Amino acid sequence: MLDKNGIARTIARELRDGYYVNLGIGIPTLVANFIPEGMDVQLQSENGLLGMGPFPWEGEEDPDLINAGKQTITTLPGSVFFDSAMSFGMIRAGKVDLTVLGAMEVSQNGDIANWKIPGKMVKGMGGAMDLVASARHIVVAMQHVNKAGESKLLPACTLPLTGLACVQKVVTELGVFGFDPQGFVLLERAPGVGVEHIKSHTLGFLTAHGSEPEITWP
Amino acid sequence: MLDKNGIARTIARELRDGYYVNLGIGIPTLVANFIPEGMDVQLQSENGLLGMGPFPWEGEEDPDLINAGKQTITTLPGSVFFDSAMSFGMIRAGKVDLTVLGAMEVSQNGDIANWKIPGKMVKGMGGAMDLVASARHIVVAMQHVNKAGESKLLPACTLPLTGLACVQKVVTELGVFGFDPQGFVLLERAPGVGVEHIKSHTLGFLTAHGSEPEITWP
Amino acid sequence: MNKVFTDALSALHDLQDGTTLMLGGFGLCGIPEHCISALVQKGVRNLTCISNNAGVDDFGLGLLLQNHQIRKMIASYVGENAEFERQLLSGELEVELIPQGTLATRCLAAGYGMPAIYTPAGYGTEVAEGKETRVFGDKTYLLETAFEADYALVKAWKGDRLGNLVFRATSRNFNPLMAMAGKITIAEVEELVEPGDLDPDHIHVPGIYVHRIFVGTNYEKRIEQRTVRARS
Amino acid sequence: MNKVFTDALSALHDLQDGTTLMLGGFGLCGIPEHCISALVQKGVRNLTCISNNAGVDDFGLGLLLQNHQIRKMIASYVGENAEFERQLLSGELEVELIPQGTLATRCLAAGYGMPAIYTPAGYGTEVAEGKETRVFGDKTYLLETAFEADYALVKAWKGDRLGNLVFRATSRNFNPLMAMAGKITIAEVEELVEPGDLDPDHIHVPGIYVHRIFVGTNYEKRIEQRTVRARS
Repeated sequence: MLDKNGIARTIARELRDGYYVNLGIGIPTLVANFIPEGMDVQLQSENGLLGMGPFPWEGEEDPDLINAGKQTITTLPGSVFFDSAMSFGMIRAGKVDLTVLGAMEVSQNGDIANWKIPGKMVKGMGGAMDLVASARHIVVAMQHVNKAGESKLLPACTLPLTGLACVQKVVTELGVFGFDPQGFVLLERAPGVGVEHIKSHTLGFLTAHGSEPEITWP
Repeated sequence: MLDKNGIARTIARELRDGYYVNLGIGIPTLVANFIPEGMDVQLQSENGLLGMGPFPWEGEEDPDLINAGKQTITTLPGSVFFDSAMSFGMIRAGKVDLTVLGAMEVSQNGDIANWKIPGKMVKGMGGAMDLVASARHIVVAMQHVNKAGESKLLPACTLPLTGLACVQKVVTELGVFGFDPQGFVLLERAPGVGVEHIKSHTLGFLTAHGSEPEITWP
Repeated sequence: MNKVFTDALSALHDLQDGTTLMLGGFGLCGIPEHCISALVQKGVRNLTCISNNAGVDDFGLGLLLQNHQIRKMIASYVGENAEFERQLLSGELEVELIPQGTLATRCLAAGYGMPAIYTPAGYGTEVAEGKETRVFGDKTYLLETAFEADYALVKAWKGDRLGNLVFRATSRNFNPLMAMAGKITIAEVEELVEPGDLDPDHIHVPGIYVHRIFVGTNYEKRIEQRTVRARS
Repeated sequence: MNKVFTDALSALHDLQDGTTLMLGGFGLCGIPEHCISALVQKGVRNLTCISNNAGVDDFGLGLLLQNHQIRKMIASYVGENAEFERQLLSGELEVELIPQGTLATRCLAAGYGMPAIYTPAGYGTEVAEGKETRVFGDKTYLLETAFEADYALVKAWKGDRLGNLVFRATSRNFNPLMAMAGKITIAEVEELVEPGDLDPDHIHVPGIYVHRIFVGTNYEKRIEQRTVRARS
């Protein structure tokens, strides 16, 4: 089983030198902590910043400098500010190499639902619909099951969609999942997690042979 | 009869304090010389400058600083540079209050032709089609007749069009012309020019009573 | 040409009930604090507000909500705002949620005189309901129209009396886009400088887009999520 | 991530015959002089060039024309260029003339991931022939598609090794738009600085759009129309 940091660390293996990456709120944010030493990865924050730095030192918070999660942050040498049209312009033009975001549900054809639960107060989709419609490589970081213990990897999403057939990879506490024309494909198992456990917690069609390797990190 | 400066001076009466103005090449450029003292008029050059200043002093030419006519120019306090998309963005959005440009032909419904003569080398429309399609107030500065002595104010343009039904006013050496549903309307005569002379040089339908005042300048 | 007003109230003097407004800012970052205060003070009602967010209960657009001055919100994320939720559930407030990039690009379209744009955001979701779709290449796009707003209220860092504006850090966000999109654009700035003081290469919004400008004082600039690294 | 190349030839190493190129500049102002020289030196042929102008006989794109390297020009104004005229009349050269704002906006569309835009420019003229029209409000617009270009060759004033670019005065023109539009964008700069040297509030093109960068030396920056006020 992976903890949140394990999920983030697993996703960090997708990073490549020179990548521009957009990390969503929650587990995706943790991916920044696992950027390999010496690898040049630029973080894009869709409110208008490329080259996001760490949180400021206490007392050095700048109210004019926040990320898309509205957290106070810092810049790095080479950072750039821009307006929201350019920010989503570069996203729509496919210039962001990797987008990592959370989800409530993912379907076996790669649909994602992560913005609205009918009957609950809707806060809005923010930039999620733009990101999933446009990013070149979309990885979902989420728990495998919801609080009721039900699989979040489904034959079809039951919640209102955020985007269609856009997710390329899902990383949960149980493993790493890709897609083929039939549905989910187990790529790697979390350390100590057996294929039967994964199958029994996955409602969507899952190809899994049992021979999938355990996740390792460099 | 007006000379080129007289035409420019006549058009300069259209200027109002706070106007943003785009002046085409040729006679329109001369309008800048007749901006009334104390009136704040900003000149837009569609290659990416708002607040165009005069030509540089000899020896102070900057190759990075030209106008849409490719002439070396200067800036003024408060000038702004921008890219070509923003330049035509502000034009298309109707932010330019007045556009003055030359023409080969104007038709009685306000069509303009000023970019192409079939059989001759075509240089291109540059920004003219964008300007005439979008400017809020378009004034044409031109000679009343062509080199063959034929009227350039026509029932319909014979040359390929630059824009449809867009001209609001025409100023020639003979007078100032507006438009009504029938066609051209003589608004003012050039000093010393009789209405019969104007009528005989105008091929498009022209409403002219003879009582139109002579042009005066403030 | 005098675009300079003494304060927010005078700059907003002709703003009436029922107006459609754009308000810059992302969260509480770069919001036109003084324009919002003036709207509260004027008590104009039945406003349609286009803004990425809706403020918090006691700051930003939350102040207008508390005062029941907003009829409709067009936003991408309305966040934590109890009064907002109450008014929405009671039917007092109409809300249209749209993708953030769509919001930004519909502003850009207005400022650049483009009547509509195509974006893939929201295709296949309920956002696409009733909207025209079109395939370009191997992708389906939604047709989204340019915003029409009577007023745009924006906050810049510096401006000059010709209306040229410069923004600072991520407080830029929607501000330049809305400044370009408003029929009447009112900019509040932290510092009003003389024409020529701003570098002409580095002005974010040319004055041609800005109709009124005033200096705001004592900006509160409230921080929504103060995240820090503790000093060791 | 190393985007820095030693010179134009190495930056253009993989550019092949038959490529579609965008080239920044307005007239001779802000043209990528060194990239053009490298194209001449490489001798690549059958190029499609998207550029507002076509240079003059012995400078700018005129150098490629003289060398018969251009198959097709997409431009708004081709100006004074005798060789251009000769090749056009002889049928060696294909030319597509489009309105300048349409040219700029089709670049913007590419850089912003918008497959097409609507513009009123050219409606009712021969530019509109074969193009889809659509009425929005009381105005008719043409649908114009985003450009697709294999390479964009641009000239900036300063840049850093992350590819961030800053332009100077009216040499900005089409350069930032094309930089954003190219599948592979190559920027030549007068000065290469370290990341952090450029003010993050005032970068015109973020490095995410720029793939290769090199320093050009001894810029000629030829002036097309030297207009001056005589000193009295």
